[in-house]
Amino acid sequence: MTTSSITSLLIWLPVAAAIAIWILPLSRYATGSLAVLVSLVEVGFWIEQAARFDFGKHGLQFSQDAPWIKDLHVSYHVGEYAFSLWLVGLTVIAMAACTGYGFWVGRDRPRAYFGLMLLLTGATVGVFVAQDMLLFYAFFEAMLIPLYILIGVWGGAGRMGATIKLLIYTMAGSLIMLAAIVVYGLKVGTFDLVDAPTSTSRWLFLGFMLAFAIKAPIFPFHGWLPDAYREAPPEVTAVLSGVIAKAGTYGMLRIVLTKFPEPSSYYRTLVLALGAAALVYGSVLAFRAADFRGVVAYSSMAQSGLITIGLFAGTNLGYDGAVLQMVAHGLVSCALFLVAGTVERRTTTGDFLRLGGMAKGRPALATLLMTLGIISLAVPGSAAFAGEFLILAGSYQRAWWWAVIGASGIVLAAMYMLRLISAVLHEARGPSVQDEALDLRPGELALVVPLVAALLVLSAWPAGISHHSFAGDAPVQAVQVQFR
Amino acid sequence: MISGAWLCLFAPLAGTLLILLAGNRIPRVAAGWISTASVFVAFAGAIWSFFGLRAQSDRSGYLSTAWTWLQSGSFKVGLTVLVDPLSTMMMLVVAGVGGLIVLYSIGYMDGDDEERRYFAYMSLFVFSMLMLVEGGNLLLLLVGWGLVGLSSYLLIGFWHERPSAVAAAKKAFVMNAIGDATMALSFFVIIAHSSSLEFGTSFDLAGSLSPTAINLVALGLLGGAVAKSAQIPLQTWLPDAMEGPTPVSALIHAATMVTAGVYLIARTHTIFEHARTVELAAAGLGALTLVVAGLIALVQTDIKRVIAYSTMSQIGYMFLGVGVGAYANGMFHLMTHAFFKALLFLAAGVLIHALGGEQDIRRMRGIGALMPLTRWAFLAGALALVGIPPFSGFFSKDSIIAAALHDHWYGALLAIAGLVGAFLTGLYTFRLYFLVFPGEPSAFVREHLHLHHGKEGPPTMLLPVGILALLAVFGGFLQFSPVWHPLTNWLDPVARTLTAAEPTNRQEAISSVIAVALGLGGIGLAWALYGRGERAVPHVAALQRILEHKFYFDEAYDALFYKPAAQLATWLRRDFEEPVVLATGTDLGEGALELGEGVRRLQTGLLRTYVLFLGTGLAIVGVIFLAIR
Amino acid sequence: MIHTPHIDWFSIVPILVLLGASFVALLSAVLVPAAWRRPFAVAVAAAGSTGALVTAVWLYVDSANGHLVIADAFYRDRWTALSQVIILAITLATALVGAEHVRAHESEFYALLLASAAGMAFFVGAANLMTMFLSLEWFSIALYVMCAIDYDVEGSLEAGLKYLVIGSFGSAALLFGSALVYGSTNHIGFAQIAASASSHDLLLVLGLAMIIAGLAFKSSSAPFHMWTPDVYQGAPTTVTAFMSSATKVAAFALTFRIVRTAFPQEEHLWSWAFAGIAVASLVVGNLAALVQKDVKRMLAYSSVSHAGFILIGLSAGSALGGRALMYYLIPYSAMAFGSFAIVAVRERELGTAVTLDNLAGFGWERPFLGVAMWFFMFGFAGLPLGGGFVGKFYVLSAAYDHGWTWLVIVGVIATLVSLYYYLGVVRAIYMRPSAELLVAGGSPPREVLLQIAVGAAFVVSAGSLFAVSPLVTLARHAASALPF
Amino acid sequence: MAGPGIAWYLGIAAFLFGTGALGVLVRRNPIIVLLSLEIMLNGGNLALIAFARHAGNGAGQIFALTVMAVAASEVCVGLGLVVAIHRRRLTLDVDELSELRG
Amino acid sequence: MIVASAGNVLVWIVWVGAGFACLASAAAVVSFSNPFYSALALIGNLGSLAVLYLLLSAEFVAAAQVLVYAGAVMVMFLFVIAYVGPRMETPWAGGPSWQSVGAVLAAASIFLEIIVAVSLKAGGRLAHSDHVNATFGTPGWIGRLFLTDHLLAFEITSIVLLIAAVGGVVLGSHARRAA
Repeated sequence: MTTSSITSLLIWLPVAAAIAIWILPLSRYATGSLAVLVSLVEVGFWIEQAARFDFGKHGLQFSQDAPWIKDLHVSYHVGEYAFSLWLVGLTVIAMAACTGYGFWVGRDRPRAYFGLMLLLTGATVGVFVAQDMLLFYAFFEAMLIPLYILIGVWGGAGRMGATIKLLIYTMAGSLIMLAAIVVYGLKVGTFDLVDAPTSTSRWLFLGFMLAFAIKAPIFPFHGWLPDAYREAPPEVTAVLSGVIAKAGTYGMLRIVLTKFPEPSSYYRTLVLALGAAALVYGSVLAFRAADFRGVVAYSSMAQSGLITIGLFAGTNLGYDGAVLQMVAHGLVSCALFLVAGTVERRTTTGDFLRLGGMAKGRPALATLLMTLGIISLAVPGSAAFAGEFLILAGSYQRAWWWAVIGASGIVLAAMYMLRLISAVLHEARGPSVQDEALDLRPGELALVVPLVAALLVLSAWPAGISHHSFAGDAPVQAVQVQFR
Repeated sequence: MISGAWLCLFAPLAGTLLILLAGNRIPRVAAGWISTASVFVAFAGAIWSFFGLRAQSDRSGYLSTAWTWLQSGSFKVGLTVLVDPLSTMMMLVVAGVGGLIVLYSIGYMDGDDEERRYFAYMSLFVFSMLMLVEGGNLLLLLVGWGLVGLSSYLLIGFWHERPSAVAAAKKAFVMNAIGDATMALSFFVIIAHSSSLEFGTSFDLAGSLSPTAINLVALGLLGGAVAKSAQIPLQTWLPDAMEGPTPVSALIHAATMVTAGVYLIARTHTIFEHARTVELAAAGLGALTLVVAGLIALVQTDIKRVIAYSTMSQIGYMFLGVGVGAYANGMFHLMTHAFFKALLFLAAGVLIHALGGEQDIRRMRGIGALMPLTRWAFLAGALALVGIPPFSGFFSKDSIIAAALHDHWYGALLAIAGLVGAFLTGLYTFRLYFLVFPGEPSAFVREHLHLHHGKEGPPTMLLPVGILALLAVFGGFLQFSPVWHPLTNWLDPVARTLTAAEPTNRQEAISSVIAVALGLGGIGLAWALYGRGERAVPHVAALQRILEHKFYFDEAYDALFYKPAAQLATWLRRDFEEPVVLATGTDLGEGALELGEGVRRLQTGLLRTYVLFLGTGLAIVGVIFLAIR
Repeated sequence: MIHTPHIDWFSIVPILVLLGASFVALLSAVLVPAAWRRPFAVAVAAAGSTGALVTAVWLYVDSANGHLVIADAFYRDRWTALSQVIILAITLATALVGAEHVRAHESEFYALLLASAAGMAFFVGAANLMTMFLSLEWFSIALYVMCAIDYDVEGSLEAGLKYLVIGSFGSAALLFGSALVYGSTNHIGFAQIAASASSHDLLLVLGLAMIIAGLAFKSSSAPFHMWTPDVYQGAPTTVTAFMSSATKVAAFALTFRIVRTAFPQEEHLWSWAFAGIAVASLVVGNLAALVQKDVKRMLAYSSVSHAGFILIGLSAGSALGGRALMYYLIPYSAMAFGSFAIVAVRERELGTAVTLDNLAGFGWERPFLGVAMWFFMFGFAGLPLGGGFVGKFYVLSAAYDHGWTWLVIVGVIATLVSLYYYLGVVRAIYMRPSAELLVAGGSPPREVLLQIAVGAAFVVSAGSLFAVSPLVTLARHAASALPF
Repeated sequence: MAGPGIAWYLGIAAFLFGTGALGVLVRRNPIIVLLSLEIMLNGGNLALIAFARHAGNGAGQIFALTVMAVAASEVCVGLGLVVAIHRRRLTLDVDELSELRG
Repeated sequence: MIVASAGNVLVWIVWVGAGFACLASAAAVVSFSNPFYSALALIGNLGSLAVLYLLLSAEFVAAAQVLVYAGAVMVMFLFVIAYVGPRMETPWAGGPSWQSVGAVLAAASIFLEIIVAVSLKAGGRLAHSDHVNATFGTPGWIGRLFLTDHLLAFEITSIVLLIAAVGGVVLGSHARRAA
């Protein structure tokens, strides 16, 4: 088990930068560029990691272990498995784009804003690399702190209610998880995720599962989702649905399925049913949602449901597909929300009744939105398609009806995504769309195009992730041996 | 040979990217030429691989993998192209006809302010179609399958200011998505059993699967084929798809994409042969469609829609053919149909172009006098369509009917349907012809017709029309079933015609004679009814209403699927999401706040109350302690 | 000839230093000219508490094996010393804050402050019922006066009288309880009580009940908390800051000592009693805090709920519980003190009571204090920002370790509820437009000393998240002084 | 020992404690509240002294003496407050002192 | 023997008298509407307590009781009452409120708890107290204890008193300023 501090660097560099930004009296411009620079450096570090990562090898890599709370055997233990590597990548890339977006639109109170964005980066990376339950929990909660301020200060009109809802809902889950962590950790005598043996306690399973089900979110724990996604500033929504939501599904993979095999199989049908419900329900509501963000919000709920299905199918294809889909959907929804932001900046609204006809004379916007739309509806050949295909193929091996429900999800996805595209881009010009509303500016292209490019690369080679997410690409065994 | 295939596959994609990246740095017309060039390069590649394959002794097929596209554990799918007789044939048709049509578009789309986008989409479509036919495994086939659906969506909705166009595009995509879904499901069955989607392994697997499983697989594939090829019950999107520019209709909705279903069945015939009932069901659907579409075509007044319905009906023939197992005949008809149907569309396009976008046949009367070339070209196409010897349709269509005959009563039924279809074809085709071309030019025509520098159209349009006309006339001689049949031999290694579908020469002869006779009868009736141009539609009130409503398919689907779904969505939003899911948290919060108010009311501010609490607490603790000890 | 007992002067040096300083401060009222009075008194107080702090640390180092001193009336051990260190640090901070916030009777104020600190420092080391009772009165009486000292503050006198009456009632109960215990065992020394107690003796049990009630009053745990909101609100904010942190430390430190040392046989009684009181405090404190508008009052209720948390650890009664208790007190008192100090600043800016409404925009006007407040609030709420998180984790662990999973659940739910009002403060200082209210007196005063104090609190509460193990080691050594 | 046993004295002590508590609980005049507190403390004192007699060691009596001093100090501060309140507003009624509430 | 029994009877009589006075005066304190009378009643209460202390052979405490309480403290009370003026207040005015009912219940239950504890115990160790020698409770003995076993308590008491004095001054000066 190679020990290396690069993982810690990924976590703490942005935090340090955030503190620096808060302390130093930098100008607006300097602040923004520093933040963007740091987030790009993060991407650089990650690329370095990905290059050095040994996908054949079992067990943790780039790990680091130091005692934190000795007498309760809690430690600062971080490290990466292949699938965490991909999620970390998703995080740093998405955060870079979103920080850049904040810089581009020139958020007021820049020092506070960028500091929080960097803090969010660090915390989110921490979630994906933490290998100690309490540390995981700490980062899991720490994500909420900057989110709360970011939404509450820079959000829309209804931000107050939205933030409270977001925090109360997610904390409700994660505090139950804290109780579960305390019980589990003290029972087995360690809080280390690598060392901790599996448990057969169904209560603990539910404790953990609830937290992740709310975070993902899957039906019916999504009460916080519509408001938060609608009221948050677009780049924060992008992070929220692109990255933060993945923390929930990641948790299912890293903790629930790994540490609670017996309860997982006991509750499998229930969870699969909830996932399927989320998929269908989310898609149906997305089809009726009245505005841009509403559609994408509910669609990400549907996607979370799909990923959950893939994970709990408990088959090789399901696991691989789930990881692939986490990354693919992360990128696509992040980019979609950023585009939503650009649209809202031009029209001051996301309401379909007031939008339309934006394709005329705005080729860049049209092309990007179209591309993202068709990728997110999983047109065959796209990365999202690859992910969904694997997930559904895997779930078919569990039981045929899951695959059928999932397939119906594909059709629904086509319906709501096309509705979104045509409502924004096509038909007559909407009342809020001015003729002089510009096409995407170079700055905006510089933010969205890389994400799209990443998606296209992924579409050209989904095996890059699906085949490199678990040591030896044998997920089921990997989970059985708890990735050791 | 393999390199030819790769070249063929990626040249159009390169064209797309080139146009996309160049953006408005290049003049519009340049985009058209780039696209045309890319497709013709693809055609060259197709020819290259064709001759390459011909040179081989073993033609059972050659795979070449660029890289592993998708892999999970033992399940592994490569980005693979397959070069075998079937794919090369399709490559030739797609790239060839495609090239001509793209070339034609340069003239047709001239002046549209989004030409670049148009040609980018066209190249993208050709790429997708080639991916479909060259894909070396089922998953890549599905990828191509989806991508053609996508580009069809993009091109139908090309004029996106038109709500009708956008709606049609969405309809087309969603209906195809249903097909994609069923195909995906059938693939899941295969994966579950063999954890592979290679053609070879899958086909070997077919034999070992349980009847249910194999039937399910075949059904899934059939679903895809039906959706893509606009066969009943998933046919309703095709007529609406005519909202797209005419060349698009010619390329996608006549020559290539819509016939993909036929290709699919031919490609996966092994599976279908193990699920014979499903295969025959396909034939049945084809028969049904060809009759129904023929009937509907009788009352259409939009020139493109008439042709569109005839397309449906012709694809019905192809399904019939491949359904009964006459794969070669099916493919043969696919090819000839690509020629003459593209020709018809392009000719119609010339008219529409000349009339400034007018598509109503009732106003075009007598245009033939002013546009002789187009008239002759259209006539050639029409005769080929009806299947009058020696035009190409005759050779391909009649062999299908004949092939059907063999399969006792069911076959007979199919054959009869085919013959009825032949009659209808004659009727509606020449209804169209007689209504549009002969006679004195109508006032409308004289008023709106504006010729292109005195000619009927720019050379970029006329040239393809001419070439296709020749192909439509002579293309059929490629194969004359009883006498010589190179195509059948060529396809033999991959899609051997079932013995059940090999008609005797007598059957061939009889069916041909009857079919031709019926076709001529149809033409005659058309002349009798419409020759003098007094009326445009038959007035048999009841029949007419049903036909004009296309047998109420749209209405039925609207009532059965769309409305309930929309209702469900609205209901969920209004009666579940908002009052239950979204409200729960808030309600709990308010409950807590009310409790808080209660506690707050205890805090009276009165000293005595506080002391009372203190004393009470003391008393209670004391009592409990004394009680428990 | 009378043989006076041997006196270990060193063991009471901190107290003597404080008393000396107190006298000097008092004398300054008459000897120092009015102009110099404030700086002089502040200097004396700072010097005195610093000196005492140093000696207390020294005592901690030097008292590895605890023992009784001065005729067995006082414990010289690490439990005493650590509690003293915390109390004295708070005293020092109070002195700094007071420098800018005490408006009348500076000399007397500091004299009383130091005197009460001395009383607490003695209280935590008290070794028999009499010294316990006397030192309790010692610092209580000083506090009564301090509450009422600033007669300009609205309701200050009312607070004083309420505190006095209820306090005297409580100490009367404590007295009677002591009498009963004395009567049942013939001894007043803690150790001797344990030694000679005939277990399950009625008088002893009833006495224990009364003692618990008296002490629970001091630590303001429900239902003995009723005075807390009124007094905290009415008293000068500086005093409130001191009370809310120091008094709790003293009360809990002694409570744990007495139940462990004098009543080990009755553990089955007091652990249940503390559990019950804890639940009551959590319920009452959190629910009442939800609906408060006045920030001081809200914080008062929050301190009630935190008393509940600390009692969870206390009810475990184990060594782990002792550690949890001591650890919890460190970040808690830092956060409590800091938040009240910040409220004091706002109070002075506005010249009126601080409510959630007139707190609006504070965060942007005073960036440092805003960040600190944000930090304290999230720390209170138990988010992993500051040691409050680890503290909660510790007490919950202790409860589970004691076999009380239900108590873990209660604590978790209470935390969830508490989230609402803590977030409310953050919302007020950052997310509300501050346009409508003009800050009294133009640019806010700089208040260097206060900012230093708040900064120190900030550092402590933040540092205690990272430096858990060292602090826990301190706490462990402290707890090892008690019999388990 | 002569006379009634300790229990009887304790009975009186308990009564004093209870009565004092009652006084604090029902009276509104702060001065009388303070008086009642004195009664409670005296109840404690009596109990201490009785136990001291019973145990035969001096701790109880010492305790009682110190309690007297403490009681005196409480009274001193209490009466100081009363005077201050009286000077600021005339009504001497603890029920009037309810600005801080809720 | 007879003397002893006579002394015993005498003790009983004194005890009954003092005890009754004690209870009565305590009840009076909390029930008089005039604080002035309450204060006087408290003096009586303290006096009777002093007698009980004597019976419990705590001479010094008894003396201190009279001096400190009945002397100093009560004088303070009377001064303040005279200063703020006796303000009438009828304790049970307005019939039983939930407040007063609760008050009675709480006080009574506390009282009963103690009684129960004591009486159940009385059968046991409380029954017979061991004999004490003559010096028990004498001033000298007390003083010795204060300087030896309870030195610290002694010191603290002085500190408490001092703080109280300071407090009194501070609060008093309120009044001065307010005036």
